[in-house]
Amino acid sequence: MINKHYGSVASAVADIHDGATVMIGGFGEAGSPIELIHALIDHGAKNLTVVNNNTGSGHVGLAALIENKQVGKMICSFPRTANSTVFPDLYRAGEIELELVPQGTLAERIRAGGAGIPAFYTATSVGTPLAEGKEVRTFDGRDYIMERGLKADFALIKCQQADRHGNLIYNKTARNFAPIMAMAATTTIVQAGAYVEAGEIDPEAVVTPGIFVDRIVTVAAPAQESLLVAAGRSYP
Amino acid sequence: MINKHYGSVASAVADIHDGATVMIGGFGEAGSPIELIHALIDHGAKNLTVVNNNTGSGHVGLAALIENKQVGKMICSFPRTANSTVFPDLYRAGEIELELVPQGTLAERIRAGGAGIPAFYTATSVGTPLAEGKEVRTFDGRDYIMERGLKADFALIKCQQADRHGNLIYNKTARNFAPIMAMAATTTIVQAGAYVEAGEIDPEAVVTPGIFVDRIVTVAAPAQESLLVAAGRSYP
Amino acid sequence: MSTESVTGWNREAMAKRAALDIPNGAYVNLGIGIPEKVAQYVPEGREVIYHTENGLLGMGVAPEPGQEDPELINAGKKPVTTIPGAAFFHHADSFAMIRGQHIDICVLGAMQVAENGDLANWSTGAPDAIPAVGGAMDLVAGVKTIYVITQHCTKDGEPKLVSQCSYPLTGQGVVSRIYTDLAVIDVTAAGFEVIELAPGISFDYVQARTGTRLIAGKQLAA
Amino acid sequence: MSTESVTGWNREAMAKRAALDIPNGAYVNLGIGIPEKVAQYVPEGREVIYHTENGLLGMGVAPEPGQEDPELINAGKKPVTTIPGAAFFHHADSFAMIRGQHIDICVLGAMQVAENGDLANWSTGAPDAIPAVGGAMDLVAGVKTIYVITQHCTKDGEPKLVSQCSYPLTGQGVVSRIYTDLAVIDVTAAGFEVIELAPGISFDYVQARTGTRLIAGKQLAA
Repeated sequence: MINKHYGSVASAVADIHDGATVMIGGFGEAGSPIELIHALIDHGAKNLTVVNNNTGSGHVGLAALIENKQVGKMICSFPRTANSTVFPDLYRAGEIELELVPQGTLAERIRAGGAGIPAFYTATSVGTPLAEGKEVRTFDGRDYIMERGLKADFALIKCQQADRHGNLIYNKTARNFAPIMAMAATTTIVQAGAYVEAGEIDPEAVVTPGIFVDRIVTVAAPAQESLLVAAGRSYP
Repeated sequence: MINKHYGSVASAVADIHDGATVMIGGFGEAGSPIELIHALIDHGAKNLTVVNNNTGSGHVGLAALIENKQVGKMICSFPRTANSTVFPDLYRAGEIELELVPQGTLAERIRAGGAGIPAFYTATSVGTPLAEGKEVRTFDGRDYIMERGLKADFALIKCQQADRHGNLIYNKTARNFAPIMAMAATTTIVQAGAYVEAGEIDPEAVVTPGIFVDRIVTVAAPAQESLLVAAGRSYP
Repeated sequence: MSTESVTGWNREAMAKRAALDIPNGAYVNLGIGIPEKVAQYVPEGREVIYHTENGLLGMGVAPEPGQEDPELINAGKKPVTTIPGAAFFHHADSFAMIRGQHIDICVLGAMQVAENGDLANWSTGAPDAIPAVGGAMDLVAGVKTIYVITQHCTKDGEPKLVSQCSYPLTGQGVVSRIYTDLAVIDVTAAGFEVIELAPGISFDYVQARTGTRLIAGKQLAA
Repeated sequence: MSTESVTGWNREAMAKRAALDIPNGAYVNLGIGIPEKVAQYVPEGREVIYHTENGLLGMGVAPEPGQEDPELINAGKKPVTTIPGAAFFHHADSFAMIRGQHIDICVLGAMQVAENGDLANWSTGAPDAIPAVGGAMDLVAGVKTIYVITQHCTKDGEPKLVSQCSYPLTGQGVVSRIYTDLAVIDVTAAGFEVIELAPGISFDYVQARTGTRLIAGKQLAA
């Protein structure tokens, strides 16, 4: 029998090692696997390279992971938020590295990593500072730059419902980076709002097929990041 | 009001021009838009470059289009079938060109064409005759070849249900190439088993978002290719 | 160079003017700020589908207070709604729509636009700034038509329409048309061409507030 | 070189032997022919998920006669069924699973296998043949572990296990293990290593029917 279900967020993240590359789903708070991130804070792995579109809000979730000095490098498209100075402060102090990637290039690099594509060409960022040092090549009269696929040791993502085989469906715009991160990571760890038997998700409506999912933890009532931030909460 | 609905397959394909590149959905008969193909035979456009995984069966559908001498070049992965000599005969006679592409490379080239990626690298076919003449490049110690994105002037595809905005859902393995061909074509023409008002397809379960769809024709009871072939039918 | 006595278009009027150029059936991505306002002014009878790069086509208006869903947001991370016929998808598919030239129109803000269509709207290049680009570079490289809505000058009165951008670029030669508080200006092979002036605004007034030579469009003579 | 008096494993036994090497929870793609038979012999208690490259994970057994659905087929274009927990997806996603090394095991047929793991199974290179490759090159380049099931020799008695393939390659250095009617053979850095012999088959018998030197595995001594 296939059993990908873990009893706790702690056990699901227990082997994330120092120096690991960790993709974390979510666009802002939508889709952010906050319970898995907090488990990673408890676990304490250090010098992580974290891939996320942003750098978190307030002092919970991803911002708390950064504040806890567990992240050596962020790969993201938009490290500024209206309500967090955690990343900016560390960045200005030279205590965290930043690889800034245009959002669509970030998404495509992750998808390429998951699809076995080591590199591809894109017109995005040609002629801008973000293209500096990158190979430029002309196809059919237009300039493109080469970008590399991006893989990770682990992905932490959140979904609406998971079945026993690891098939996932999401909720609205909380889907965002999760399906491609699940593809790009060696070990994909999912916090699911509900866990059901195989066959309860319509095969036509599966968004992430179970082949991309390694571990599932049920988190039936996940915290809402913006409420924690509004309440001035911090983690741990 | 957005209205992508056409009254007939004939009107939907009427502007396909001689020399056009036409992607045709389907893997064998599953997903083959046979009514649209037959309309294209009636229409008569010549010297087409056709992209499909195969070359059709019997003397109907894609095989009939080829037999009718409308196809100058096939781009496909598997031009042999157990029950058709149409393509082999023309190919041996030097009357049709073949670009043979591994199936996954074909799929990825189509997806790249639709996603604005002019070229990418893949390990598929390295060291084989299909890599001859292609750029080889080493990433992280492994050899890859460069493959180009593939676009089309038109895509002809079949779906289960389309809504007024052009959102599509498919039936089982009839999905195959249709979603990526819809992305890669300038004009995507769909034969839909059912046409419904916007809102009747669950936004979480849409497979092809309407942005990729230009024309919809309702074909409520499409012919089944294998039955036509078994009955010895030919078109026109 | 005082602008006190001459107001030109306000933010609403700028959005309203841009909205006239959104055709029926267009797939449109609207940037944060004034561009967001365009949606509410699209003329009646036109059905426009809004894309937000975080994975939604068919974005609707802002929800009623109390109806917000933290998992239904736009690229600016504000709560939104969906229209009938909406579709959700993941980020790679969303940017395939952008990069693959499937989005018809994107309306964005700007820090500077050059007469060759270069756009700078993501960074001042200040050494202590936290660089953040989001999807801006993808949008300008991939969307078929890029419109800019911006105040004609900065708060300090510096022209934003210039001969060459001094800020780091977002994209090269990407802007088609600019809607400012003073005028509507096309980017042409010959340079900036003023095709419409705000009420009470003269061509010379606009020229005086622009960092490069303007061309008077034929339309202005009418 | 008559084989009349010595039969080795038949097609069912070859599939059965290969099935022993499919672990619980594996994601597996089975080629057309004998490889397809592997599914029915996976030992009880193991749950295996079958992938077919035309867009399905969770492929089940062949349907009952009369229950065939022309839109539910496998890569060989034969009718199949789905198991609970199946998922459909498009071709690019399907080959992302393959190319991205998400499929654990692929079992394929072969025309030739070389001692360095090169595989030829798509073309004889005959000038009048219609070339057709399908997904074979993608599978061997992308799947983590490639197993081959094949008769040890061709119908004409020519060895299929060779020092170097004379047919056009499907992939370089891709095969891990070969199940023939005579033996189970691993591809190692040192060459072909026989790890198991069919009942009544001697190492020398296999060697005599192989186009390159075989290594006798430790297991044979037991």
